[in-house]
Amino acid sequence: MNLISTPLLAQADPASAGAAPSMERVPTVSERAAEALQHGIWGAAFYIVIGLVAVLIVVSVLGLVMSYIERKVAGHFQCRLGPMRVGPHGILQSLADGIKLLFKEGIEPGHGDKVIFIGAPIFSITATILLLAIVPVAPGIQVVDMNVGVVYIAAVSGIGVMGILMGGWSSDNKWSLLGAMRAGAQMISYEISLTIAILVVVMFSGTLRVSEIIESQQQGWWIWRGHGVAIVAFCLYLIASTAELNRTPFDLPEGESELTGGYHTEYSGLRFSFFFLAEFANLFVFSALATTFFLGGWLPFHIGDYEGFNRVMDILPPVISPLFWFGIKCTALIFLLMWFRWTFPRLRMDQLMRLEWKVLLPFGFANLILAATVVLTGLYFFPTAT
Amino acid sequence: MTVEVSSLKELVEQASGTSGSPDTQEYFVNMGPQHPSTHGVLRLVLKLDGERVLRCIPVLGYIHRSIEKISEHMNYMNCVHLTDRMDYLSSIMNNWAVAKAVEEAAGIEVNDRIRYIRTIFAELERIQSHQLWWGVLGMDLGAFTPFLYGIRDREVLNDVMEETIGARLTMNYVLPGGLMADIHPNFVNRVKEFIKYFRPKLDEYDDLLTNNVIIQERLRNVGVLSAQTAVQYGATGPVLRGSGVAFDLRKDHPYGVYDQVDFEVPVGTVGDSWDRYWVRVEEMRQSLRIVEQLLDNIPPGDFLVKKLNSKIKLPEGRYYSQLETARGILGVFITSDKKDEPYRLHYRSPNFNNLWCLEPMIKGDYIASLIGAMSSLDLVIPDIDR
Amino acid sequence: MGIVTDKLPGALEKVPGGNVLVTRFDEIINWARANSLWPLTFGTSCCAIEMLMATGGPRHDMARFGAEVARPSPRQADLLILAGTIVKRMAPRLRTLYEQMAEPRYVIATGACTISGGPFIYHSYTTVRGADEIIPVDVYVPGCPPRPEQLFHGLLTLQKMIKEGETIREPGVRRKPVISALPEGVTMEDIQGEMKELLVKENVVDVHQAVDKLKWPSGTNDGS
Amino acid sequence: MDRETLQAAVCQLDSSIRPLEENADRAAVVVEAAALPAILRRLRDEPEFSFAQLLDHVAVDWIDRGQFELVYHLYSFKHKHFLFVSVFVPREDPRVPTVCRLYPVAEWQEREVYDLFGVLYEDHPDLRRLFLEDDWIGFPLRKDYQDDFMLDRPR
Repeated sequence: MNLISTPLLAQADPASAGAAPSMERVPTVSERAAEALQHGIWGAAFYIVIGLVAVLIVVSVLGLVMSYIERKVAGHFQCRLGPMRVGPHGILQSLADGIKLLFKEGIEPGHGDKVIFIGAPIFSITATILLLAIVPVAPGIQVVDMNVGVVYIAAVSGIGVMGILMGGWSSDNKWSLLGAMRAGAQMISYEISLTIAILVVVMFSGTLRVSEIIESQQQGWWIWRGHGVAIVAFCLYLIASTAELNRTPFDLPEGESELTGGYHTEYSGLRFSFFFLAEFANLFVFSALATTFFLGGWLPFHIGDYEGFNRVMDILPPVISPLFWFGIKCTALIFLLMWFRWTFPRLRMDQLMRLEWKVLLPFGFANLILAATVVLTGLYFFPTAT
Repeated sequence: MTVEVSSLKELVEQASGTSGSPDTQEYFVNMGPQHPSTHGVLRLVLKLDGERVLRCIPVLGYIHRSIEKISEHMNYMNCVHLTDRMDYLSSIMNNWAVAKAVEEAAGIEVNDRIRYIRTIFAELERIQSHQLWWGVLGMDLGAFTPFLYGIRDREVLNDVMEETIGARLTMNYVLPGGLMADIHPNFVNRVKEFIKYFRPKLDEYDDLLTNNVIIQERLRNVGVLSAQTAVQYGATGPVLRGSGVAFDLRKDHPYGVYDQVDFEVPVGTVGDSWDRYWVRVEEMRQSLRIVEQLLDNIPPGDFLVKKLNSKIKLPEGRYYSQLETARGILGVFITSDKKDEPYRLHYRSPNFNNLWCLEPMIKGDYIASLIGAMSSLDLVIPDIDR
Repeated sequence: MGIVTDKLPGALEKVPGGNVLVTRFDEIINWARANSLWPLTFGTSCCAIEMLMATGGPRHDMARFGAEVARPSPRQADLLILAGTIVKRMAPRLRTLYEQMAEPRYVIATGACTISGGPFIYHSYTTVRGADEIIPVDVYVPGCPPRPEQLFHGLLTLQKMIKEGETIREPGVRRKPVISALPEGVTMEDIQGEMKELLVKENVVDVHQAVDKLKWPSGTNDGS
Repeated sequence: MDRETLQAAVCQLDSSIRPLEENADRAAVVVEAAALPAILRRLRDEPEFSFAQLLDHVAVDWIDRGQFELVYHLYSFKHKHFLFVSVFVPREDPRVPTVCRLYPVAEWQEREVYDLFGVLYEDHPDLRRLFLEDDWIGFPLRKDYQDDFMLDRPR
């Protein structure tokens, strides 16, 4: 029966799981920690600290770099220059913003719920950090690589909305509350589309582990190997992730012109910067995940068995190659999301809901069924090349 | 018969007593005086049910500078400069309105050159005002880039006007009896250059906003104002024309040299925000047409026909003159008692009357629609409050 | 009110007892604060067009100074650019807005109205004569309305003030408010004297003389 | 219809309407306060006039005569003509029936006049101050308004 040849069932066989990737598997930070734990607690602690510090550094650096890029990109979209004065071409601008926010007074609203108010930004940034842990940058440069990675992503990304809801609720401000309620409705709705879009790739690759999803794209990225199905899924993913990120055209929770500041109206100083950081780090995370699922993660551009072409693509040394390919794909996606932001106006709440429940969701399900058909019949490009 | 005088507090308390269904709570929200999309310091007290606007009570006076009282202690020449600060986006037209009233009262006949130049500047300023409105509308609907495009083109026009007038915003160019200064020798050529520059830009505007699906979704069938309501609520200018009433002082009671030029008055059909948007964008094209026709035919002559005298006295009586600014009819009501200061000077400001269309337009609609509808009214708050 | 042309009055006071490390630290914080002035979107009238819209526009581009992140919420704003007349009814709201802003907060008063009441001083029953009657003002930018360049001068003056003024250990210790954008060598007395002279002059102008004076030096003036 | 004909035609409408004696640059008539709504209704509804829009409502404080003059400025889209309708009310007890049932915009125009002149509009649905705070004392555009805050221009 030809069903055996599909990756979905092939994955069920534990023996073939490890054999499939051509490259040798590099252990992630958490795996190293687990290995070190057998020899003593200090080795494990060392790796845990490395992982934590790395994630924290990555979050703060991402916040700085992304906000700088965003302001520069916005500037050039709008026929102006953007930050210019702080450092050459203003590269220290976000550093100055960061230090300023760090030393700015943090105000707590008098009648608000203080505990929740303080907790909300922490929730928000925690969700981002947890998500960052699973982002595969290059073989081994990944904090955790769990076997249920995709489920983990779907679960953890829901925490972010919790932070926003808490922030809006505890601010004792009607605009904040409106923003938070909008955020809740919007993010929970769009999470469905997001997950459905990812499920298409899970079906194709037959695994929930993100590193294996990348390995399954050795023959070519899913976005073009999966015919139109993957492209539709990719578009769904982009739209849904823009909504998840609360960026224009889905920036209703913040909606400056409507709700002054939305859920973070009452936040100042460091707490506001947490929301700010989470937003920009999330931008990276969602682009990185799109890269992972649809664009082959750290893998170079390969076409099936065309050895010559593939070798040209592999020309970079193996240490730089994954970082280069991951970086370039991720940057392109981030730029695309910024392009959206500086072009589109905002949707209205009812239009937003209509788009999700009446357009994206039916499309997503239809696409999912189509994807299942494609997988079962092995219609996609190079189905048996692995 | 006793007359009851109420206060805002009583009104709100009265209204909050009546609640709808038992499981929802209606609440009041202050929008403004400091709110990014009230274009200044308009305050709207909104009664909301969720996101639906049940009542919208505009509260004015946050920029009531008592211009009418000050004018009673000023001579007619000085009154002109205060009008710059009312509707600062159509300052030349405001100047002209006062100048026209004084000229008609004092029996001063201005020459053709003055009339031509006044008309050209009024039309240029109409374009300028609409450019800013276009950008701000985009910003209110969540697209930030149109705002900067609008400002960019506004600056180009500003340069042209600044060369002659010397000011960027409060022009104070038109005086009773003529103009402040003659046009710059370069003026004609630079305006021609501007027209050549701006025509393609108008198409770019269409690409960016007019043809955008989201903008159309946000504006169509939102804030519908029937022709009857518009007339009853005293709307004039593009608001009235958007509702399908082809009333334009430039056509119906021509002043300046509008009777010698060929132009069309764009009129909407439905009366929704989209029609008002379209009317204004089309007005920019018509203004370009008017300027083009006049530019080559400016007759020679003096730019002042009457001695500038701050002690100018008007004969006793009531004088009313009105003209079409970028927002509607500006009326100037002068009551003179043979002194050099007006006994009473009243401005019929277009925004004041247009504002009241807001509540019938958006009752029962979403907050987001309120923002769009308010933006399509193109309010300038200092003109409302005076 | 001191008059500042280019250099601010007085040198930077070294805080007694502060060692090099702490002073350096202060400098870094002040550098950050000076370079990250997020304005509040607050404009009451005409000046708002010039101060918040034209300065943010492509021609002038406030973003170059890192000041384009206009926050609609006062909690996140550092800089209150007062653009436009403040009237009695707005005054308590302005005070509230100022108090809602998180420390450190700075205020630039732009335009004649916010400095003194401008053209609305006399016979007005509502106009507040100067925003500094309500909130402390750091920098005054005169003009009606000031040009965007003038605002930038004010902004740079404020940056200078921040870099040399208040420290994290002594919050609230600031320089005296300054008037920005006066050319070098011109004092307030000169301007007042000149204005008096102008006011004393007869208010009647001979039209033919005026026309001759206002004619453009070259060109035919017939518009063709 | 030119100015004089219009003025004469409006005066024929009712015996209580008479032309304005002072100089005005368009057709102007004076009516009694009590008869105002009825006359405005006829002016609005009769096809001969069809003054559909109330452009403006102005009050003038004639302190020497002890009167407020309330000017209603009407416009007809159909015939494209303007009309001033003036009502004189005593300064001590300024009362006039509201016309906001006829012209909804009058609701706010009348509030403005109430705010600045203290003219009371009978049967007005929502008579509040418009520009000034609810607890403001006095009516600032009256000629005899005094205020500690106001400054006189130095001469």
